[in-house]
Amino acid sequence: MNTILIGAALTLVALGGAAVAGTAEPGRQAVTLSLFGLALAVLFFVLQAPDVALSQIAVGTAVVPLMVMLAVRKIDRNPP
Amino acid sequence: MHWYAYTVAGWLMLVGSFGIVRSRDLVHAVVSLSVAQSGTYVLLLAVGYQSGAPAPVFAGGPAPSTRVVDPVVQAMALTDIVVSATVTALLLALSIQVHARHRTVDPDALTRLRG
Amino acid sequence: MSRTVRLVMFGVAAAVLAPLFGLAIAGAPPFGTASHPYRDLAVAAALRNATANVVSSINFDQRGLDTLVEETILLASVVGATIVLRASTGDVRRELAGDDRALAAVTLVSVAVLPGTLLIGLDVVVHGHLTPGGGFQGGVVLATGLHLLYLASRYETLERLRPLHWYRWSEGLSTAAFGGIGVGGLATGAGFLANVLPHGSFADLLSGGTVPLLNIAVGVAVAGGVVVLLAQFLDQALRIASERDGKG
Amino acid sequence: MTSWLLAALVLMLGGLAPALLLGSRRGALDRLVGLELGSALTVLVLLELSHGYGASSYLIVPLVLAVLSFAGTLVFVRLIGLRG
Amino acid sequence: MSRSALAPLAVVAPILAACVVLVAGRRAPRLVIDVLATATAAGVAATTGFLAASTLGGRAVTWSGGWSPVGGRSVGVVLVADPLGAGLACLAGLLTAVAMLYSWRYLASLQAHYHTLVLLFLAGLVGFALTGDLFNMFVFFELMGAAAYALTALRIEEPDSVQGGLTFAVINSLGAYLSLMGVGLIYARTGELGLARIGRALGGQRADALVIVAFVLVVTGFLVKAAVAPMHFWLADAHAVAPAPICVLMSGVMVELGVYAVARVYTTAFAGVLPGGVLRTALLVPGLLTVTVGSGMCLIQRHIKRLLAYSTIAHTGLFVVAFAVLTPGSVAGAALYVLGHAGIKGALFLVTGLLLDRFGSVDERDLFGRGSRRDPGGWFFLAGGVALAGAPPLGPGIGKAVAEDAAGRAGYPWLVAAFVVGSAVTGGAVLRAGLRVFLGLGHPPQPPASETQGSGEQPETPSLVRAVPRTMLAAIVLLLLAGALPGVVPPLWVAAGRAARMFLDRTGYAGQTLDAAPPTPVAPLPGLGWTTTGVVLGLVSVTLAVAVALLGVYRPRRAGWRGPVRSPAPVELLHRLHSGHVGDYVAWLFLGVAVVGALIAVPLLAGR
Repeated sequence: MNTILIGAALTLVALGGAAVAGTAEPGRQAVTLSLFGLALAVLFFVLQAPDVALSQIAVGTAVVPLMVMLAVRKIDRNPP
Repeated sequence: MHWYAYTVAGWLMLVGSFGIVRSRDLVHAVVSLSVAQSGTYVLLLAVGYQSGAPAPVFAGGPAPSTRVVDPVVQAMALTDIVVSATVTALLLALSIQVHARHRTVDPDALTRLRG
Repeated sequence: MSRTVRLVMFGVAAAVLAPLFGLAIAGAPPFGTASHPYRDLAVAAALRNATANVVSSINFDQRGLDTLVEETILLASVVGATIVLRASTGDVRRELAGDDRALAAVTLVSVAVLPGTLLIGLDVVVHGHLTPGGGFQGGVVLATGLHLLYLASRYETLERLRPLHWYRWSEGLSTAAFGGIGVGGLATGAGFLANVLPHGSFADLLSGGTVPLLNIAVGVAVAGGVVVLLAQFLDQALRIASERDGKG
Repeated sequence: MTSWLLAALVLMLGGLAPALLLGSRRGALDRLVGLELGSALTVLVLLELSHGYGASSYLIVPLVLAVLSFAGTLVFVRLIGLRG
Repeated sequence: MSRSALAPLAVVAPILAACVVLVAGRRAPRLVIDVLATATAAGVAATTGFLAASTLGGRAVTWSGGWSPVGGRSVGVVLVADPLGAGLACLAGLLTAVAMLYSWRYLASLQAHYHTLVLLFLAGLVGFALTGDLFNMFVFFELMGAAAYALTALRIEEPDSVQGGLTFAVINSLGAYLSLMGVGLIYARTGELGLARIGRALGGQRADALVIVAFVLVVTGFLVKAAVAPMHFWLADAHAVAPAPICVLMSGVMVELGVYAVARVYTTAFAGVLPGGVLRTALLVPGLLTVTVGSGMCLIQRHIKRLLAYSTIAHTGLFVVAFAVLTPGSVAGAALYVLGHAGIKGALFLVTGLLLDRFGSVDERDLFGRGSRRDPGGWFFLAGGVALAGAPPLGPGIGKAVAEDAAGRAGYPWLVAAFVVGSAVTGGAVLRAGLRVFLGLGHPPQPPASETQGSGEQPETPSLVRAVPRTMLAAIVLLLLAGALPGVVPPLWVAAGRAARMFLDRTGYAGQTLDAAPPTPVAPLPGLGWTTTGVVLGLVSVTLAVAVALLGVYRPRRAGWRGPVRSPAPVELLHRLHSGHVGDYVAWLFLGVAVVGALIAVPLLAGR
């Protein structure tokens, strides 16, 4: 059973990673990055690594998106 | 299943790097770099997995025994996540300054460092 | 180099590396293997030192040096971002825009959520040697909780409750405390970063020797570090404007 | 035990996958809907998995996610909204 | 306290000092901060210097956490100080102390943050040189990186500075992540992270695809750090824009640590499974390419810091070539070469920094004839150029001579040409710039359109300086002396020979690290030092360098190969390849990995 769960989570992660790298506009990319982070957390969880899943959630849900969005905002406010 | 987890790890490294190569925006490149790094977490945890074994956390979990998932790779992945977050922060800070000085974050338009 | 040449070059490299990587993983031990030699030693060592969360035991006891350096990386990044994002010549501080304010309902919910977040963060730090979590995860939760003040209210509220130099000090001091505990181990003759405190009984709050102490040190360092780090970004995005902006 | 895991699998394939799809297409606001759905579903999936694995200590993970995803949502709502 | 306490102290002392500086920085007077930082660096240098000397009789092994191995196995992280590693750590300490001396009352607007970062950088350098654990190497690598990225971009008012810092950070981080993939793969095979343990687990095995790919990935990060072509692009962009004292550290020891790490990982962990012949080819090909590209690009620069950066690339290529010969003599040569190069190159960077502080430019054309003949800096610069070319009896010269001798004995006499040409061309380029700037010889250079110029930069001091502060001058003199010294101190040659023998001794390393075995005594290498051939080849290099310089200065105005209108195709192509584009560099990085991977995998796997 767990093998199937891992397979499913791996697939989500693989697709999510491609979606993040393939999104050209950083503001949108940040949202997809958050989702990708969730998929990674689920994968870590089914791989029996709750510590790592917790780290990923701590970093990936709010802190990194906040930094990315602030950077995007700073850069967007001053168009070339 | 044997090869799938490792392949996904390699795939993430590849798509992340590919994202940087074809990036037209430094912030996008920085985020793509973090996708590439997530390949390393997946690889590490895949290496340490043991079918049917619980997590190496014994309080409120299984009875202490060595039949658990490898905790060493988890410790490495934890360190790796911290490193990734801090490096991403530094890179974003640099991107902000690149924009402040060059008025662009398009790598194709950053042409001052040549030769 | 044109875009096409670049992509072709990357493609060629990938075409060489992908099959090599494939051959390599074909020779790797099967996924889910039961053979983990380091694991066997590490779990035994964690049990000997009465640390219920083996991952914490590795992070703070067995391979504590890695974590000390990891905290140092965080310190370096925070100081680095502070330097890189400092206000430079030509920058002016500006008033916040009037629209920079959240809905009243959101503010209300946040006020309710904020104490809970901080408590959970503390719990994750303090129980790091027993349950999943630890100084790093808890520290980030604490820092995030504090930023609800900005996210759900106004930036000024956060600024008022955030004397930055306190956080900078707490980061520096607790990183130093981590190193100091390490040197303490040297002084007792047990070795650098040795777990010299009594180990306590397994799965107790006071068990694991130095592990909970180091967890708390890291928790404080991370919380302080993340607050300072985010402060640089917030300041740049909300407070600092370049004089050149107006002129384009 | 296994029924919890089965439920988690169903939720992953039937919920998380569409959320991911939603979150990787079109504009930022559309993606945000995907993220909201994804966060809520992930909390559920992690809860079910914790039950399925029979390890109460795992529950801290969905708890932290539930709290932080609120902050995460606010990040996007505020900063995407600001950009008009 | 035993000798084994010294290694962790050398790592943790700068970290603690950095925390003190950070906490006290706003209150304490600048002088206190300067003294504290300089003293800490000097203390680290003294400690590791003592370690280097005392470990000639046997390595100092420290298991962190007191996790001494039981039955040859341990869960802890090990620091293994041997003469070569501790020597490099000592070099890092010395260079940091000198850089701090030079920075006395410098970059005032940054307050103590600058000192904090430099001290953390030092901790990273020292730890990286001393650790005996693969994952710990990665962590220290990242610490060096995080500090170095920020230090490169210190002068945020400079557009080039922030861009160079960003490129540096992206390429190096990607390299580090590829290294970590390699660590994961090797952990999958062996279940070990300690270098000595991995060496034992792999010893006698067949070199299959997993081991090969793991090795290639692990060394990728280090090759990037060492700026081995085609992964070298970031270096010129970063070194050209970093403040001069930081360039001293990056050029003098950080880049060299990349080569050291490749060597360390190979000799301790992979030497038992990957045949030396295969590794030699896999390093010689990119190494020689690095020498070629580095010296070629060096010759056509007019931005003096970039010129020095490309000369560092060329020299690193020479270090790689020297190690690739894989004999004790060649390793000893590389070690001496690194010592001499660090001092001389550091002094050259600092003189260039002074030029920037005085004239607000580091452009050879801009500065033409502006340095005065009475300026000691000018003579230092010219002396540095001659020393860099390998003049006897100075430091770079002895390293070059010993390495050439070893290459000849190992059956690669043709490698001598690489050493002679590489050092002559880079030395000649430095001389050319010095002659033009300080003596005003010849006529100003005419540039092609597409290159980085280096004029109109902000000086690093608060305003343009008139009189050179004594501390800055003292730093330059110290570095020149340090660079000259290895050539004239025979005990250092003996020590280098023994250090090299220990470095290549895999069984001794594993035995001392894992079994607490008594050290195996190493005999000195016979015949290490100045030979007639070495002196003659050194003189040939210097003559060639002078010829290159004079040709550059006095070449006819129109018929030159880099005339005012158009450069010939190869030069133009070389210029265009160094595009400053992050995406290009990533593509090159992967191409480099593919090439090194193919060079190792094809001979080992094709036969099966």
